[in-house]
Amino acid sequence: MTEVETFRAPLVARATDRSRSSQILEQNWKGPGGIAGWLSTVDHKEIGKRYLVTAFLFLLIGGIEAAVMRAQLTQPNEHLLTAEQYSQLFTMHGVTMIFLYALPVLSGFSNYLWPLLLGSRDMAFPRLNAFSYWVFLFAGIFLYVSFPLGAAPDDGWFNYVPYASRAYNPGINIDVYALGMVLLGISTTVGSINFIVTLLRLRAPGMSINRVPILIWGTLTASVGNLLAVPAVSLAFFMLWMDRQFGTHFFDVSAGGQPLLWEHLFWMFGHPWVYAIVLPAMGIVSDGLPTFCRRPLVGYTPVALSTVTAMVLGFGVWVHHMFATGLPAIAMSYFSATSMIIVIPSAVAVFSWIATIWTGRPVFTSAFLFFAGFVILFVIGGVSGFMTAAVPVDLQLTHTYFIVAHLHYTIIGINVFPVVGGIFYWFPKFTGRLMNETLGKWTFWVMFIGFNVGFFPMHILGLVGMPRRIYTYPEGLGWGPLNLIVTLGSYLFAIGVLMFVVNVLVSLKRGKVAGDNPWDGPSLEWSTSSPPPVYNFAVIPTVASRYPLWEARLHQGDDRSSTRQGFLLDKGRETMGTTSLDAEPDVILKMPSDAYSPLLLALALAALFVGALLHSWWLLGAALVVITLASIAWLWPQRSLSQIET
Amino acid sequence: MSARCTLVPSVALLARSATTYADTPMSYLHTYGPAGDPITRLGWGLGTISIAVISVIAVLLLGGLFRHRTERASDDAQLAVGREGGGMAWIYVGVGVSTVVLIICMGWTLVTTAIVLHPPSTPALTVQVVATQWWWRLRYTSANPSRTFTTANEIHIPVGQPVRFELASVDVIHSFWVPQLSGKMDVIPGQTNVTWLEADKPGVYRGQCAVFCGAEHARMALEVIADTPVDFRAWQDDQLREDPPPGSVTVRAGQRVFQAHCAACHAIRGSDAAGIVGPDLSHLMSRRTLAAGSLPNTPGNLAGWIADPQSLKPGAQMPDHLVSGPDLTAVVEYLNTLQ
Amino acid sequence: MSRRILPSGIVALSVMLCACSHSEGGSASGPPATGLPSGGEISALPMGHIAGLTDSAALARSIPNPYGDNPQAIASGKALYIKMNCAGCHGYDAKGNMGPDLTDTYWRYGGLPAQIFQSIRDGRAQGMPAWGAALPPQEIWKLVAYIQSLGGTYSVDGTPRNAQRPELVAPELSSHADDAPR
Amino acid sequence: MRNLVRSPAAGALAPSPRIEGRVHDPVHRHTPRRGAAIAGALFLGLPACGYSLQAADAPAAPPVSTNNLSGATLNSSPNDPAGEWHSQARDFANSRYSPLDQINTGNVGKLRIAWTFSDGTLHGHEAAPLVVSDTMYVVTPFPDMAYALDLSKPGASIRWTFKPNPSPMALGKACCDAVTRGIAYADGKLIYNLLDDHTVAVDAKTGKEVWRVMMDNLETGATMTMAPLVVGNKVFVGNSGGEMGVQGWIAALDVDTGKQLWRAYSTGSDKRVLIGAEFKPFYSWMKGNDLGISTWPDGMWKHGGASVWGWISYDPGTNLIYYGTSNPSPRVPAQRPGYNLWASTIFARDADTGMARWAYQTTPHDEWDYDAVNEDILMDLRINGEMRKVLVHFDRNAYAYTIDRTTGEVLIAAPFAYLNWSTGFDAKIGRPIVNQDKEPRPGVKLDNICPPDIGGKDWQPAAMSPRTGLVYAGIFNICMDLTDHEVGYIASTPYDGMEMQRHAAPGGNLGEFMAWNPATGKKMWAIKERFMTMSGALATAGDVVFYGTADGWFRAVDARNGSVLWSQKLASGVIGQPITYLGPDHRQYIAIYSGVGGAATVRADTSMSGFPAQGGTLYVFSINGDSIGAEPALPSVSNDAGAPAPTANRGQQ
Repeated sequence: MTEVETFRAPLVARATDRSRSSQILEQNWKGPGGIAGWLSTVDHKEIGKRYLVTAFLFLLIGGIEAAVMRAQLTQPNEHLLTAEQYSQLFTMHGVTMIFLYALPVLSGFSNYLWPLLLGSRDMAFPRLNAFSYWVFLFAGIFLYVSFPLGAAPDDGWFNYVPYASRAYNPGINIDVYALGMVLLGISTTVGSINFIVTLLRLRAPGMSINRVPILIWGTLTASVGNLLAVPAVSLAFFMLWMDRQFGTHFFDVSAGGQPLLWEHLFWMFGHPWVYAIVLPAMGIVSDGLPTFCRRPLVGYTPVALSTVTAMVLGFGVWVHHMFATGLPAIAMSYFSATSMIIVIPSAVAVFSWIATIWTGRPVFTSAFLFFAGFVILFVIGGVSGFMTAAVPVDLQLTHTYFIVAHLHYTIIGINVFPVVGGIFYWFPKFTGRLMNETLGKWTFWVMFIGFNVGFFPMHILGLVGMPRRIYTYPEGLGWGPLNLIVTLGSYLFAIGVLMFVVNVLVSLKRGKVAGDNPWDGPSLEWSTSSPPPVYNFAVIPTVASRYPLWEARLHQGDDRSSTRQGFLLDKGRETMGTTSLDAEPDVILKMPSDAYSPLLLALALAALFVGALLHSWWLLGAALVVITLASIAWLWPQRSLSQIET
Repeated sequence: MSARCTLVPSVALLARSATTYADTPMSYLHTYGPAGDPITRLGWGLGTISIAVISVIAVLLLGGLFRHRTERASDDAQLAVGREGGGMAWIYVGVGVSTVVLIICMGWTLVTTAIVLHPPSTPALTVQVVATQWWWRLRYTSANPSRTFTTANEIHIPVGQPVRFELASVDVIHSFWVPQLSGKMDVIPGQTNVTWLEADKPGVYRGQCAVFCGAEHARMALEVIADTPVDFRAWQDDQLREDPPPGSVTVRAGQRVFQAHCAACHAIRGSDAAGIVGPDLSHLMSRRTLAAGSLPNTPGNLAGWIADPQSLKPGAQMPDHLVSGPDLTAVVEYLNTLQ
Repeated sequence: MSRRILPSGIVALSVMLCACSHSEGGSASGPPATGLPSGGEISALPMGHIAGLTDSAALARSIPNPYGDNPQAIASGKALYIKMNCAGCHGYDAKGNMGPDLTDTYWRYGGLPAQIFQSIRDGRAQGMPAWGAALPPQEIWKLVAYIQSLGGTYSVDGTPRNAQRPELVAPELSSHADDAPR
Repeated sequence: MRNLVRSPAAGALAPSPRIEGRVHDPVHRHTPRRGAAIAGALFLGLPACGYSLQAADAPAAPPVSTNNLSGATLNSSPNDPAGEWHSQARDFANSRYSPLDQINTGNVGKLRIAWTFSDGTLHGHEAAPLVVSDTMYVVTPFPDMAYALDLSKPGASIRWTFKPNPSPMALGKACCDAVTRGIAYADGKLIYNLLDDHTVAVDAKTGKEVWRVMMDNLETGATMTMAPLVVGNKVFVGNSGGEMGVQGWIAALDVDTGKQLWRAYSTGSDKRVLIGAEFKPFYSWMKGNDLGISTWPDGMWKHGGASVWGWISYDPGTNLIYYGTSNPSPRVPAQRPGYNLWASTIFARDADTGMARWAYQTTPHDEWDYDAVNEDILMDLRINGEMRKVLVHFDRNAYAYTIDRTTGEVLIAAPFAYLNWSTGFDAKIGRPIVNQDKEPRPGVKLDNICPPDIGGKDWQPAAMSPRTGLVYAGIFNICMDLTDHEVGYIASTPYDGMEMQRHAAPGGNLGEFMAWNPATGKKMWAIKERFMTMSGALATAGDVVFYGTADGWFRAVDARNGSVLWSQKLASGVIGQPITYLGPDHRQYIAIYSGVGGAATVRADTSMSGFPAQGGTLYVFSINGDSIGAEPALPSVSNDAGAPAPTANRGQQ
């Protein structure tokens, strides 16, 4: 029985690639490989890639749904779809894009990059990370299983009652929505916990809180926001399910319930959520743009603080989704004011990016084009949001295509463009190969022009009075030609996305081999090989500034980060735990090895929700038993993780 | 190929489209009543500021892009600037200007909110609107109960006076919206929301349900017809006048068919039909549209609608196969007498 | 990286493609788009006037409710129950008032779906109005679906959901004893 | 010796009715037990008196009002023979007072069943039997059969049976059970209404139909349940069916031929409502022309209800008939803004021409189904020192009105039962003040509205005794929770839209039998009953008042102090009207129908423990149960003493 060491002073060593220590580290961190490895891996890089791939598949599915809807709206009185099919399509388009693509893709980036950016060997809770992915995948499948049965959710992504109540929607459609969202909420919540603890405890020594990259700030703020908002709305979904199945009256008007209660509960989560799906993306730009401007980001502190302020204010603006519900004018004016003030943190970020471009020497790579294009789309989306913050104007704009335009500019503009740019930027690090630059530039222009031609006329459609979610419209309202332009533009944008996917698939095999740091980026991930070894860092680096790889050339101060020399930590899977603010070395963290319990627990949880959906209580019971056993297995104290004091 | 050449055409597109689209029926680029005009002015103001901001940012961005452009990161070792600083001024100036603009807009917004909240004078007329899945029931109330009557989907209001609307829903959330007269107001079951409209000049102003309310949300339109006070009074009297009893044989047969097949859901004042499941059909032929604005009101459309409503408005509550053949022609003939 | 694109993606994509093929009505009001007999077929069912008990019961036992227990049909049947003033006679809880109780298993004119359909369509002697003119067959079948959901009716295969006496298919039609209306 | 004295209070089954008087009567009230003891002593003291009680041939002289508390005097025209009972209320004034006094507070304890009669039907039995010379005529609920019982035969065997066979469709249209409220007698003919809107006249001797007239169309949902009133050669009838959205009317038919003389509708133009020049309502808000149209939303008066299914009284002095109309339809007030005239209104009309003289609406814009059809008891009262010709009306809105019957002015309006729908009565404008938060709104459940839809008192008629000057009535102590649903008019289907559940008001008892002083508007005493007191009342010169309860108790109480002197549990609930008559043997009998139904069972909580089953039996009581040809109650003391054999002709004395 190996004697359990509880205290050891870590060796300081020099990292050489083929040194004996890297073989030992390889043994410690390599999973079994093959199918068993695939199911049981807890490596943050594997989970990150899976998040990215699954999220992009949902993006494509959501895109197909959008394409079918646009075909239906191309001309007045079109008969391609029935009203019910259209309702299910626009609901699944919304749910897929906002819940199954937007945050998961950012989780993909963050899961892959956080340990590399922070100088750690893995996330704080590797098994929780795997569990979070599996639950997300099963929630996606849970929502999509209803489609072939023709019983997909059909009341929009914010699912207003009483149309969502049993009296007007007696099928299982809305139960699939409610339970699916609670399941997805579990994945998001545990993911948020994982990110927050990783930020507080697993930074490389010396990387104090004001030296972490902006992507970290973005994801951290999003995680704190989700930690507060997602459990609350999961309760609201559960209340809706109880109303529908067990005759409670939370939202039932005839017995004292209130439809407005649902609107408030949903949007209190809704607005923080839409900030959670854009702040990390803004973080990607804030980290990627400086590399291509050949200079550090202008105003690191203002941008970091504006990210946090945006989320804090984000909790105080939700009624701007409900200006037309007849609430008292005083209340609405308050929320109108907060919705206008929230423009300021965004302004800080925009001017910081422009200043970085203006005072830097921009290098026109594809990634940079996406980041630059993002800035203008961000501003267009921002100002159209600012217009809806004015209560009386919103009484005309709300529930029309102006809002559809605004939400597409913000979500595609602020999430999709940075994500695609981020893939161009970090593809070499993920795969060791560069993506094709010329195809990349063509992809940008096709996507940028397609997007603007497709979605800018939606503003005009909104101004000429086209309401949201109508599956057809009569002639004579002037909506026909504009809808045609929107459809063509959106198809062009779709072509752009396909070009990007082709670029990714082709570059996997035939991309130019990329070194460790093809773009001469400043942050830690560029100090590792491409793709990084399974243990990330041979020795835990020490950090002395915000831009470790640019310190020499920025000649500020004389202490230097060192990625060649640091703590060895090769006794099993270990990484360095540091204090929260100043990141001083604090403890050696023993990391759990690959395990099946996350997958098992996720499967049992999914079975629990399927049992609840189908009212088969024995399945529910069985799932509960398996959940308990899997949890015990998961939390069983392991000697190898020195969780047992002998 | 720079971003600039795409921005210019889109701004032009916006300007050109503004003029051509101003007069489409549902456009609120131009409104015709005191409840809508202040909103439109504020809307144009904020819109102009937005376009200005976009243009400024676009110019700055393009400027920044082409100022020190380098072909390739050839001498990658070399960084743009040694010093960390520089560029903070951008943030201070940019955020400062933005904050000032925001505060001005906020002030203008509060003023406009106050103006449009309440009608200038207490409305003489109150219309009770009941939104139900996929049409609008209207009840004109008045101090003298016998001048209280019910109609559907077509609201008449006197020009130049504010009219109060009490909105109630009997099933799901709808939204009462006549864009050319004022902002929308959601109709939420369990509570009565109040809004007001006023038209400066006579005309037909189209409205539509704005919140998703089920299968035929797309075909739940309404029309507000502003009449001169004289015409409005005439219209009210006309609605209160009972149609003469059917004269010819076929019309009498048509009334019998109507009483047998349709009276359970529809009402015609003056006859024995008084159902409230469907719209009140008194003086049906005086209305411009059928099935909540879905199709213009012509005898041909009426016959087509009665014969097979599910093909024109699938999901509507009106069932198919209710009357056909000679019954259909008789009942259409009878309905045509309801002027 | 490419190896791992396949597994989770294919499931979602295939699910999506076969989705648009058919979809049942989600909202309560839309008539079920497919999978159910259309209005015309239903009215063509061989109803015939129910003469003697023998053939009518067998005939009635052979005609199930085309809507079965489709939740949309039950919901719109319940809405019709209120709108067509059935609640006035049979009570808002269908426990009976002027008209008989529809939740128990005593059916004066027969508790099979086809017999309830006929009671609604042609009316009954003791004051039940005939709804055949105002409601086409598919709307009446929705009302029958709602009444069946109350649990007191007999199912077509003869096994009543909870009635003790399955042979009590149509007491009134068999004997003309003066009944005691509830 | 049988238990001679059955003390009502000690009855094992009977819940002892608690006596509670609001105004303390100067005479100290006996508790029931002591009252019975005194009666027992009296009885024991007179064993030898035997049974040939002195028959009062000539009607007793008009009772000298010894201590009349309200100074009320009664005009008991048409002064039928004291021992007979020719119309439901016995007189035009609707007093239900009988001058017979063989049964008095002293010997009422000895009442026993003399004979019973089952009419073979099970719906609610609301009618009162009639007695003309030596025949009793009864009418049954659906199928509305009439029987003639020969009182001269032992056990009153059936002389003839008349079966009108009304259409069974009426069963599905009658809102509140397939009942009929009574039969009228007019020179050799019996006239009554069938449920399927026909009025029929039957020869009293032979039981053959004389004429049958269709008065309304059953298809529209109209039914006819009221008891006709005969005045001279005219008989007045009205329809019911407010729940079905009918148009209410009252009509006068010629007694001999059944031809309609005039018909007055309750809504519509003044021409239809027979309102003309001499129409002078007392209050200004009922003045104006065509108010039957202008107080309704456009066109809704056509299905405005206001049917006439209650009681009619007649004042020979002024030749006016007085009656009330039912509530406006639909029962959802939000659908019919305006006063909805002439619903829930008391009308005074000229008996010959039908033209209205005055009208008073008890519940303007009624929102809770408070009809005004209850009986108007005519009397002359001393109010503020001045003799006034008044009518006393206990309305369903729980206000008891004393109205000047010549002008329609409300002299007194005081609540007689627990109410919270109104906060008071505004005497100046003559209207109750409505309590805003008890006004129902569609789709919103409203709890605890008192009185319920069947009111503080429903149609069950009160009785008045000129000897005590008090009015005796069975009232309710009930509230309701209701939800309004907007409703459309579909011919021959219900048009009311009120979902309602009744429950007991504070106090827990559902019913109460009380005495009311119409001059002061005060309740003298009241007896709380666990179940509803749904039966008519009967007052007699013997100072005994009879009433029955919905769970089947038939009680006799002292007219002065309300102490219960005698109780008898009948087979089913009592919702009929008790009468008293002199048999051919000049013995006083009390007759009452038992057979629960009507409003007591419709939408009521029939699951209460002790709720009776249906029935259909007529009970006739007499002192010691003696009747023609029946065995004397006492077994002979010694067999060999040759006690007088029961002879068939015993009843012939």
